[in-house]
Amino acid sequence: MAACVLVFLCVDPMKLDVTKTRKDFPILEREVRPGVRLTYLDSTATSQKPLSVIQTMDDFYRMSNANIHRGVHSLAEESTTLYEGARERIAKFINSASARQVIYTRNTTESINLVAYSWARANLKQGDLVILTEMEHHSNLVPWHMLQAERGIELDFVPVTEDGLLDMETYKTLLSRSPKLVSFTHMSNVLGTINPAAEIIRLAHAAGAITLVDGAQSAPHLQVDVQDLDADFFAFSAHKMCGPTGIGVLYGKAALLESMPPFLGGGDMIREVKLRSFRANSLPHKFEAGTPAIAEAIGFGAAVDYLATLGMENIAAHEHEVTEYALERLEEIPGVKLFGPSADKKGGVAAFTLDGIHPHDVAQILDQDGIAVRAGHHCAQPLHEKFGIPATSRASFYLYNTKEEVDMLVNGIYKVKKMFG
Amino acid sequence: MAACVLVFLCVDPMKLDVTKTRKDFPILEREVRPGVRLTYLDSTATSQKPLSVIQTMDDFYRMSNANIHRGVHSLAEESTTLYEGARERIAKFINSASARQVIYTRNTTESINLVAYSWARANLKQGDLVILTEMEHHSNLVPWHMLQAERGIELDFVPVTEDGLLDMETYKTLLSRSPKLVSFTHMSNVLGTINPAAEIIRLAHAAGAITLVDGAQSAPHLQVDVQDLDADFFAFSAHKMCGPTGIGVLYGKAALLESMPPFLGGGDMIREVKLRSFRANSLPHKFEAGTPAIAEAIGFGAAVDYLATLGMENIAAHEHEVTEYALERLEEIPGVKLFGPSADKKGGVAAFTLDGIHPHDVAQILDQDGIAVRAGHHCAQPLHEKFGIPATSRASFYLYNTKEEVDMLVNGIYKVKKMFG
Amino acid sequence: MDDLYREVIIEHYKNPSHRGKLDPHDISFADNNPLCGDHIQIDLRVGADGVVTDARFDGHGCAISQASADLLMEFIIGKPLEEVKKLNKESVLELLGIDLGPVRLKCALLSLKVLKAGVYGLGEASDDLVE
Amino acid sequence: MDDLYREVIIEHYKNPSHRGKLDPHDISFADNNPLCGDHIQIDLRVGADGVVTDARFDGHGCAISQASADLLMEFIIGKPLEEVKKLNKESVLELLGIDLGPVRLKCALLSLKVLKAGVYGLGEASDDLVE
Ligand SMILES: Cc1ncc(COP(=O)(O)O)c(C=O)c1O
Ligand SMILES: Cc1ncc(COP(=O)(O)O)c(C=O)c1O
Repeated sequence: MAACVLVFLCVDPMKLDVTKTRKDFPILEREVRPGVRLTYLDSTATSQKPLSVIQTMDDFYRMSNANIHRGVHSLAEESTTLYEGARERIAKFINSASARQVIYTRNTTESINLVAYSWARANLKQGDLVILTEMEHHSNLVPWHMLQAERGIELDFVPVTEDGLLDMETYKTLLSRSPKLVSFTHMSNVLGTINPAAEIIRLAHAAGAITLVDGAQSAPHLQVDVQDLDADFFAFSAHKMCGPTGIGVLYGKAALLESMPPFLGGGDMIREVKLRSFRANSLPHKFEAGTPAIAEAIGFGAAVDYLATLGMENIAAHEHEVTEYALERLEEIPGVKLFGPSADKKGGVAAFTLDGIHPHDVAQILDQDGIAVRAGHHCAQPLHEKFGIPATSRASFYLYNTKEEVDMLVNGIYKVKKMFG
Repeated sequence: MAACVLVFLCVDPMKLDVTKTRKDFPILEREVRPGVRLTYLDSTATSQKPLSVIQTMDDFYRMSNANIHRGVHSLAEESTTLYEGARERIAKFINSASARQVIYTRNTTESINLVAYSWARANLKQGDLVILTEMEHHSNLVPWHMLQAERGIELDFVPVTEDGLLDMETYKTLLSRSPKLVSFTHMSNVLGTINPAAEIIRLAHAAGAITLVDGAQSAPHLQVDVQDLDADFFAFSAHKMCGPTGIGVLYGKAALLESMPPFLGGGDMIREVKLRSFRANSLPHKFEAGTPAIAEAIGFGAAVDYLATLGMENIAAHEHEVTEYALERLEEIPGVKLFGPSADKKGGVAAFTLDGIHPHDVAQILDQDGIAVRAGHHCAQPLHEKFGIPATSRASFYLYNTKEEVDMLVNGIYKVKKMFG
Repeated sequence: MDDLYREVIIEHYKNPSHRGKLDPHDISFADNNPLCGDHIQIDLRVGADGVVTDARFDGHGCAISQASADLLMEFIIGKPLEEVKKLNKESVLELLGIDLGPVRLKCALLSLKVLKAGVYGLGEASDDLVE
Repeated sequence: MDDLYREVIIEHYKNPSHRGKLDPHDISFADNNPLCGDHIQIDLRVGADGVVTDARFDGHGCAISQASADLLMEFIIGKPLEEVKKLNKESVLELLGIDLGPVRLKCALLSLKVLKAGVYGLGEASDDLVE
């Protein structure tokens, strides 16, 4: 890793060579319809995949595919080594103290549910308070709604201010009610807001609460250091960070994970099974029941390699440049209303409404020019309700996006306006 | 589908052209070490993947990758169509009445846990009886152990006879105790026994019980018709049937699935989310929280296409021929003890012990000749305990295996004996 | 684009002829499109002979969903409920005169789902109603 | 193959010199390899000075696990417990004189895990003990 960083420093510190980077992504060559090239501005929903990730999985199936852990033949040894090797690199990527604190799941959603089913059901009782925020994704709301219905826990919410920030004063007041858990998004998938995670966690710990960070949007875009954050749990998905679908991670502090009962029962998560009882395996296997997403874990390993080679600071800097430009240009368009804070407080997300035109129609008409943006509530209905709107259009930017693509978007929006004019 | 079957009937009824089939699997060309070609006899753990499946996923990532359902741009429409199209073909493959009864999960294990968490926790109370069998995989034991510990349900087990069959008389006696659920494996992954699933289900229904079929081993090898079986739930994994890792299915009767509470909470499984409550989506989405294993579902679709084109009867017939030959040849080796019924009552699995030599050593030494067999308890510890052994070696056969490979295995076992002689 | 945003669709979206509520009404039902949160409420008046005498929709949504709701209301007025029950995906696509992918199809069909759930007296507007 | 099944390993497997139980003993612990169900029990006698005076293993397993258990027992007799606590993966591989992939490594390390869990008085033989 150190060597790679050095190489990049020599080329151009803090700069991503985006023309070169784009070549790593075969799909960016694609024509959406004859003569119309893809302008992909939907990475917040899912990112595109570089060749190295696609090729790694392809190679696995062509060369090494076998079930892991329980086999002694060469392929089984190979696939086990690849699967566990990926875990170690993912652990390093987020600076986990050890690989066994990295639990493979399907996605961020399953990671959060794992905490809700295992840790929370073992530790929360009626009346216990869980603090969330108004900007949460449904994946960090519904698991707690379910627990509220089942267990009678209480939920309260850190409000979002008009400019899309968390109201930290109210948060401090809420903490005085001794919550058991504070679960919040590191970066909003609508507003783009990068929340002060370390500060939120420090205050939560001071109030005696455990913390869960929804890192679905931060892990792809920011340098994440779980030890520096002091996060108790940290959840993220491969598919949003150049990796395949079907694989995500729950990171947890070792003592917490060890104290938790298993979640799913089955093969691999056991140490011993009798007809009427079982003993659970040690970490990380305790939480990985059944044949895991082997090729996908290995692909995830290739994805973090790819990101680490580019350098997360460089990626963040590039995104910031594109986002700043996008916000500037979008603001100029009459009838466009942008949501979320200014560029210095947010990641590469621009959610907006266009007066009198529904976001679905905006997205559909942009698509005619090959511009892919998302329209809807982006799995954050309560946040949209807070702002009094049912839906927004959302353009999002990742390491392969350019200012020229922002210009395409802006021109497209003028077209939409004309059509509905 | 009908057309494909016709084509095959013209070529050669009931016969798989295995030389041709092998060419579809790139890994079978692989040398495990210089000069030593792979002899893969471990398909019961996981099957190899044909080119069409590998290519389908590769194409998806290069051409169509986008998140599904919530997007209106072209790629999102494409990936949604591919994802849902795969579901329809999988539904057809098992003859489900509708695609919405096919829930995507990670694997068989998660499918069974889904029933244990959602259906069982909503329907079983202390003292309620669940009937399993002594030949279950850990994935159909541990979820019920967990429920036993949490809820105080009772478990009882259909015994396995000396020759590896279910003791149906005892089963009938157990049924008189009014079980709420009968959950059993369609085909044993150790003994190879194909259980009389339709009969087991008929009797269970007559006793008022719901049924769950662990189809992890039957779906890859037999023509499965869930309506014909009258199964209430049927669970299986793609990776054992030419598909990718990271994707499986829970089939369920529509009325049951509709009556069940959601399992994992998050994006996509909701109809509407408020800050403090949610309404669940309709089937199948109710049970698919978060970004699913999109590429994997699409790869699974390609896998069932592949199997359907070959014809499940042809596959079963081919496997039967190889298995019969293998059992014959293995039986001749002094010191080999085979487990399970005769070839006419079982699928392509041959589990055995070799006098005085541990299965790990057998597998390891076979591996020197590129022969991949599995050694251990194969996630069926109680079954091994029943037979008074800690572990077996297991060779298993699928559509690409040949009698020549059986000969390799037999020669290899003689080598093992010599080394430990 | 011309296909998807035919003039008639933009016209019905901008100037719907059947937007509003009916008070009193015989049937009223509302539900959401879970994919985007779009919301539609439909109110009907039904004569003693089971024929729809008036119909209105309200709520918010995209041009496709609003235009199809407006066209649907126009279409069912004067039709017996038994006929309304038989409407399906194809009926709506015919009214719109366009072809749609799986996601936009949900927009187009929301009003029909809500209508049928209301007519059948169901608790929610599920997809099977329009298959 | 010659590497993995060196004569000394087959010899220790077939004719172990430290198989059995100790009664009485000062330390006794048993656990399984979760991957294959192999089981090892280890009994120790420890002098007042903290030196291992006798050691035996029992259970069942493959040649690698049994030979490494036998070699390990031989090795620790006469060593102080403080030194036993310091043994790790490398110590066992050195005793065996071979290199192993991740799955067979678990076989080789089972006896050391059980030994250390016993010496530390832990509830189970976990992987971190030998990392
Ligand atoms: C009979 C049986 N049931 C369940 C499973 C579990 O399947 P998976 O590991 O894909 O969840 C297996 C495979 O190992 C099996 O053979
Ligand atoms: C902030 C946030 N949390 C959670 C999720 C859920 O991620 P996944 O769908 O991969 O489980 C997403 C992505 O949609 C997200 O943006």
